[in-house]
Amino acid sequence: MSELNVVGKSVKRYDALEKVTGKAPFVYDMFLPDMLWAKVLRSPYPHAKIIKIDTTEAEKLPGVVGILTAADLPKTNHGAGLIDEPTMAIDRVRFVGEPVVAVAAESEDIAQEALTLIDVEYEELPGVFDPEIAMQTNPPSIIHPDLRSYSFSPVVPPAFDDDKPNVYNHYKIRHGNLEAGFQQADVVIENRFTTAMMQHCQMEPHVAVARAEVNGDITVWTSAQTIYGIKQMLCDALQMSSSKVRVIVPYVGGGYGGKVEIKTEAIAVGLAMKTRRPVRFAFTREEVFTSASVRHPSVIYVKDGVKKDGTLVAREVKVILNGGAYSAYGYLTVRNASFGAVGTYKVPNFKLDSYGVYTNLPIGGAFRGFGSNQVCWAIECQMDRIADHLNIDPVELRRKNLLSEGEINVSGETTHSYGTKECLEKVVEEIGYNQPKGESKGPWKRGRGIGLANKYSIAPTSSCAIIKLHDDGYVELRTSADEMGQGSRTVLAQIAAEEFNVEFDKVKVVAGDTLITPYDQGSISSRTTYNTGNAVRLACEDAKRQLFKQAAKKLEAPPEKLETANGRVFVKGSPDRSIAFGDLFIPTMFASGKVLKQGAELLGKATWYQFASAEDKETGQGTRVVAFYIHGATGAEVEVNEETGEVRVIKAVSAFDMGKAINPELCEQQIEGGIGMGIGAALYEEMAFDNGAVLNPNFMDYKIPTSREIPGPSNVKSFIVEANHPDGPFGAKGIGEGVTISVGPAIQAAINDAVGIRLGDMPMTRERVFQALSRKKA
Amino acid sequence: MEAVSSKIVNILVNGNNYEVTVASNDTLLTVLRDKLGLTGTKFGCGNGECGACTVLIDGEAVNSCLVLALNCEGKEIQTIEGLASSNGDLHPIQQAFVDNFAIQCGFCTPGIIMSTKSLLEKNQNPTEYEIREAVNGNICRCTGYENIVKAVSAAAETLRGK
Amino acid sequence: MSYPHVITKTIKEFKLISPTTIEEALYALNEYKTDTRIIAGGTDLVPLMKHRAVTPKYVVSIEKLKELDYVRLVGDQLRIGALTKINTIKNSDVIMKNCYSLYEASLVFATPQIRNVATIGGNICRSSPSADTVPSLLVFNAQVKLVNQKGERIIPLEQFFTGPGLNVADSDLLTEIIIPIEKGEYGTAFHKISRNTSDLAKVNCAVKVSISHEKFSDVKVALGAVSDRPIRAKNVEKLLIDKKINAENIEKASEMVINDINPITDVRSTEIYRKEISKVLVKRMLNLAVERAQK
Amino acid sequence: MNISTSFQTPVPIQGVWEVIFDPYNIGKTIPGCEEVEVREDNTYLSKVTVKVAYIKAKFKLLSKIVEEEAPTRIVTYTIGEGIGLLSNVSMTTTLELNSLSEDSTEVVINAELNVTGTLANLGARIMRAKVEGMVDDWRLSMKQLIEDINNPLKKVSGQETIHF
Amino acid sequence: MKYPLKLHVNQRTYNLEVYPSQNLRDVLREELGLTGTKEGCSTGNCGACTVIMNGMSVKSCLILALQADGKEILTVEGLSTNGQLHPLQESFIDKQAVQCGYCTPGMLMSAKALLDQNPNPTEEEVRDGLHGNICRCTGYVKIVEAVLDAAEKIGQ
Amino acid sequence: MNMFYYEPKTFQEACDLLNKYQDDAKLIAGGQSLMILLRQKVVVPEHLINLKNIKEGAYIKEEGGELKIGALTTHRQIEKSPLVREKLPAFAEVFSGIGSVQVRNWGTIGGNLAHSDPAGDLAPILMVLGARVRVISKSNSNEMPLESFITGYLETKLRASEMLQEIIIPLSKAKSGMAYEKESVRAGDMAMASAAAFIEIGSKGITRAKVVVGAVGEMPIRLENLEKELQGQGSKGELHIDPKFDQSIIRMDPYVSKEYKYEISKVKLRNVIQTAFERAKQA
Repeated sequence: MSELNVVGKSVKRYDALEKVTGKAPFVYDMFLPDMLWAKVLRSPYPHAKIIKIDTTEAEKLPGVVGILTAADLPKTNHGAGLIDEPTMAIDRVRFVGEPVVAVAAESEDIAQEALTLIDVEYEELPGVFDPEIAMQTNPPSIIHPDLRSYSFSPVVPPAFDDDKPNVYNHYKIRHGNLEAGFQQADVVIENRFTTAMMQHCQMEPHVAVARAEVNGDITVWTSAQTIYGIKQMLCDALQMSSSKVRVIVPYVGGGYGGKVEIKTEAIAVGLAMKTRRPVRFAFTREEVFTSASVRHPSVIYVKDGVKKDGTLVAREVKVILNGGAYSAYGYLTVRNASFGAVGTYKVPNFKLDSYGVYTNLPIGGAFRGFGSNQVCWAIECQMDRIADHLNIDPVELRRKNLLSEGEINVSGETTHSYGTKECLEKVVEEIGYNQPKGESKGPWKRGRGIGLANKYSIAPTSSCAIIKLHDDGYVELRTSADEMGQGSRTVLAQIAAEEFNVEFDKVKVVAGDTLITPYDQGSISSRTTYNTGNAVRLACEDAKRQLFKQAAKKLEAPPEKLETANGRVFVKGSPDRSIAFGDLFIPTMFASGKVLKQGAELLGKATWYQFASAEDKETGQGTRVVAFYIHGATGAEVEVNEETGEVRVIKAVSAFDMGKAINPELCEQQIEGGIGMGIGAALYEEMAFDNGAVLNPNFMDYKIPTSREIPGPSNVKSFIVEANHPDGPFGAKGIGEGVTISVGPAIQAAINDAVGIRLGDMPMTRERVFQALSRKKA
Repeated sequence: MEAVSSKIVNILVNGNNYEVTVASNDTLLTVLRDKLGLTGTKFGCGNGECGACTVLIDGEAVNSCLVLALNCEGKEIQTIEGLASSNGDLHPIQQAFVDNFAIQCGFCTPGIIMSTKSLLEKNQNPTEYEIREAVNGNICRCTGYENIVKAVSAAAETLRGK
Repeated sequence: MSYPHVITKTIKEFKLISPTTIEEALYALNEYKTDTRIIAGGTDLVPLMKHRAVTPKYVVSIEKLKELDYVRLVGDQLRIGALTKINTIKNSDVIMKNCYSLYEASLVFATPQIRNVATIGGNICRSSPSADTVPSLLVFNAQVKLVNQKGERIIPLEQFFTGPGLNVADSDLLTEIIIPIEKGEYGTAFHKISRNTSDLAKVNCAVKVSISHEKFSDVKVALGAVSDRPIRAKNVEKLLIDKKINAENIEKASEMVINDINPITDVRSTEIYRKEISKVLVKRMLNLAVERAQK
Repeated sequence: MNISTSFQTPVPIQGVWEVIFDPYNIGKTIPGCEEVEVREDNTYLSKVTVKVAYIKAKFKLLSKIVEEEAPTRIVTYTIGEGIGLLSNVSMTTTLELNSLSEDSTEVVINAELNVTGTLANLGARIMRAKVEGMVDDWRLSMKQLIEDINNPLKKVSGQETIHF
Repeated sequence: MKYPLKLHVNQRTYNLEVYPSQNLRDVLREELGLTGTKEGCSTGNCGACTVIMNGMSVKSCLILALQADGKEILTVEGLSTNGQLHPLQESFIDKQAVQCGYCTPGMLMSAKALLDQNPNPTEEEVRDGLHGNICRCTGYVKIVEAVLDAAEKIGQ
Repeated sequence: MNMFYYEPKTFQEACDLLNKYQDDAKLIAGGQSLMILLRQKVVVPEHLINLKNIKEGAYIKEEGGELKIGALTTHRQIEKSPLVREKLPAFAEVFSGIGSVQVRNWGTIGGNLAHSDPAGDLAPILMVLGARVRVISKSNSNEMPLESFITGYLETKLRASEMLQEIIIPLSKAKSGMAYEKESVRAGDMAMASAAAFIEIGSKGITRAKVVVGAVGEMPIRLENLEKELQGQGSKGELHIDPKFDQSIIRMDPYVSKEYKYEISKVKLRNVIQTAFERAKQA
């Protein structure tokens, strides 16, 4: 590849100036003229029938303009793959926090007061919260009695289990011969692992502002990360024709997977249509916890057969994801979480069953890592236990069992762009794995540990991009890849700049408006750089093709001999033979005397489609099941207080292979952010429940790490391993989700190194550490 | 007798009761637009010359830019936003303006429609002269008024038929 | 009073007093004597305040004094409350019957929106030389009632004006316009020359003639926008009284209006045009009034 | 949340049963209970003000006796919503009576209480610690009432105790 | 019942009338349109609404608007002057300390208050000084770097 | 509901208002706890009295061997006060663990104590220091030990017409040491358990010990048995600390078990006693 000018450079973020000056547009900051404020009355019960809804008193309250219930909406459900979720509860509520009645009023206060005047009569049904109880043949409650009548996506059809009425999807992988594998094994080790429910806690709560246009069209501004996905769900939920709905997403104050579903949009739109006035529906922080999606809590059983030398010969995994009341993106998580057990290790005989189980809890959805966090937690913890058992160094055990480039993994895919080994070695070195440990002070004991991670990216999937050339040499990129902090606008602009050989600041990005910007599946699954990046490259090529056709005549050289730089078309190798873009397609400018007879606008368009192979339903085998895998490793050094169980992270090092780093500093941002969120998941974050009601729906009691809990810059190191992917733009893959996954296992290993306890439940709260220490003492 | 520089004023706009803090120097127009966000009513000249800010106070068309908001306590005000019914159906006057191509840039339209409404409430069968006289206080720069007059007649006819 | 060149959209802050009775209003006017304006409909005052042509500290709003909104016949007098809206005048049969030229003035008074708000009292107190209601009132010998805390006085309207925007009211409230009802054969007419109907007058003129035995038994001519205040054309009147009604006399008398007026050149018209058109206007109005009287 | 407590009282089991089977009596003992209205058999409405320092929350509650086995067991299911406050409660209370001897009884209280809405959102930490204290108060006042009703002679004119 | 409130925000004076129950954050955002100050939690935990009042960093969601009467308030909109970015803003850009950007204004205000009091902080002091502000994207690493960088720049 | 708002400039004015409106009034100082309740409409006072403008209410001074702190003094003022740092360094140290800088900048000591959250950091420390509070009303002014001022969960002895004016901390003349520790998930969080100890030593070891355990019961609780056990200990430099206490005072916590709360309290108690003792020796 020839030398790159913009790609691979850490240009400053496209959006930083707007963001440090407080001028960046966020929907939470939007207040439209004549706007109404929406509030929602939510179910106080985890599971109940709705007997009667009486809104008459609320309607009488001055300032109340519109009230919306399921009766006002089409009786249709929506969903990510399994169409099971109503916009508002119809005749039954399935979790505490499910929307039941929405009010639009002149002020937030009035709307709030109106809620207290609404009378809803319920008949409580038994609630089910534990997924292992819920997935029994005779559970205390069947949460979706009509499950089998729901429609679903034909792309990945669900598999139901006849004897498990609350299982909404069951994914299977079968590879080799498990029985034979276990027979070969010298040792069989089985363990149970769990992870807790987490909330994304985007700093910007979910919000939508909807305006019903007089012609019946709908405009919705929303803080979402899948602009077209949201549009689709809205159309499904409200039975609207897709051209009638315009979705606009300015900047998103954090996504992490939590803004892919219509949590606010449909209700805002419903109220706007009813009142004919703009409606703002903004979640309070409490609502984010009770009613937005969450990371599935999980119970995972891993049973491994290993040789004495540590070689894995058989692995059986059972993943139980607590999906909450509706399947949402959890429908896909059930399948894709499985890949956490696929992407890192070589296992000749493999069996996996993954279950999505309905319970009466908040909805399990997409969350940075999409199931891989849970499964990799279990796999990595299990690897450490095998190492303990065989008395092999955990790093050595991993080295022995890693996949390698070109090898077939348990899904039947060929391994590509596999940087795990390099990442592992880098981390081993940088964390000082083999160095003597720091001194312990009083009850504080030090330890180090390492965890690996892999994260697949979704396929099939597609992205489109449009390039418009400006007569002054600027390149305009139109994309619907949502900017939620991951830097998509910057990275995509870098790709366009590289393609046209212009400076980075000569690229303008137009993003996030379904009337203007072309289809994109969204900022999910660490897919944007790879997929939208590819689309941008193709669109640039399309624009250049047209440009060169025009220029060929003027420069008297064949199109294939042309190249662009700094807003001009050059004949390759002849710096003196060039023409400015503006001279090729300037639109009519009377004053300048340039009047073009044709081709006043130059638009390049392209669609990138990432294909997926057919997949066997019973064995999960296919030749291209995912777009790509990200691999990496994290090393952690911790201090554990033997008296109280408190764990402090002293140092964290992560190395990840993201293919080509289009913008290395932005990749570092993702790694560091992943470490931060990973530490939260590992040590602090857990939604607590009582009878289905969240006990800690606020930042006081739900503990997100602050700058004091994450080590400072001198103790956090990120390393980029460029294992280029043959299909990626400039070899790039993705990075967003990977790092969070390996942090928990690394800390777990470090705790063991410090005080000799193995924990299997995340988060590793101080009470859990304390209990394990007590057990060890006893 | 207290001299006040601001006061909370209750006004009924399009059937909704608003309690707004109004300064002595606020006109009804600024209150409607800036405080209530009802920007359908337009600012054209600020001097009562163009009629773009026409609203109905207790049924009478007035230039809202000339009315002190403090004097509107208890008044019933209708603006263009209140014309279409809550299910989105256009008022016959609005429909007539659409049907008769009486709209071009659209900036004077709300004011003219409000003047029309005031006229047709009192006079169900206006002559062309009466129509011209009724919209005399509204300046339109695009249409040359012809289609507006037609639209008003058509609206009158529809309303009479009702 | 001309508008300064700095045009703002906002009014300078002031304090508003909103009396609900005449007593309260008079009390307020007495209390806040300086830097105070009275606002009725406000169609003149609001733009003046916006343009900072006037920047009162206090404004007394008499909008709530509903008792001043009436048109009634009392004995041989027509009485109009100061807060009567121009639109009310336009729709009043009593006024049409007893003060036709005032009715005619209301037809061309600004725009419908303004007529719905503007009051006759406000139009008089604004004391604009071009006020459209005033010439008619002058030819009818109207009087105005001025009230203050000490008492009330009734003065001829003619004596009310003292200059452009100026009048004799001090902390007085103009409450009523009293128009003696004319009996016998008389005719009256009003017309204004302006760019379009809703505009301010270049010249406006009202005439009232009484006829007896084919002679002018009484003539009253009043004009606006041709002097520093609305004026009576007494030279014209003098020349016609007791004269025979014929074209020649009317022609001759109309020419005399030159001696009554003292027009200026401004944005709306020129001195010369105003002089010339005044003659024409007076003549036409005389003819029209005569015609009406003879009917 | 689940709260369990118990007390012993020198009253025969039948005497205890008669007291606690009467909703009026139970209502009287609940801290903050302002009124009790028996609607129909086994169902009663009550209004309770929960007061934690300057935080006051008013609830209207509908209780239903869902299980009774005289004289040993009574299960009440209560649902309620805040008045002017977006909060709901639901509670299943089980009272079990064990006869310890002819004239003494143990009362075991087991309550499964769920609170949602604003009050809960404020932080479970606030709620829990207080609820436990309130149940304690309830236990004491119930014991007091049982004993007062069963030994009416102990009390005259409200305050003074006559010792035999 | 509304009460008069005089706020000096970013060197401009605003005369307002507000209800006693309104907090400073909502008044800044909804009445003055200064939406650079963010709403993140309303319980004083996330710090997105941090502003500087009379030189002190405070959480504007936890202050009655009326308590700010007559006080000098600096929000992120007032941080740059005459189009010239504040060194902290420059450093946040240069050190790539911005991701989704929603916590950024509050973070900047906390950082400014910190540097005003302690112009030469250590890494630990920065981590300590910013712990009232939650960031969910960055892991704080680049934020701390940016603040240290700005301190150096200001010191020069 | 209509809410009326007042800004008294003096304690007297504030007391007059309280006297007038009694239970219908609510005082707000820093409001760092109250604002949340107001927003949630859990507290809806008819009369809201802002104390922030009482300039005479914020001070730190030494008077007659005692440290006097005005109720409206902010955490930050105390934290940064040279006087406090000199006289009670261990007290000044505690503040960095209270909330965040932003909260300390606006929150007041009086507000913190009057709010009486059992997990609060200040009450345990002030209790072991033997602090008193001055409670005033329109016509009265009383002092009482902080220990008896706090009566329960968010509850104090304050009557509707009363307010806190001053916190008085006696300064020990003996060789003494004080320590406070809390266990919280993150720095600055509310404690899940906390402990404070104050120890005076003489030639025959500990002459006076005050020990408080916080955040486990309905209020911080003095452990007098433990104090007695400590009496006379340490003359040879070693302490035998058995920090057990009546577990029935421990209240439910949604996030950690009572057992853990108990165990952790014991660790904290042992730590603070030891630290206070060391400090006393070095004093």
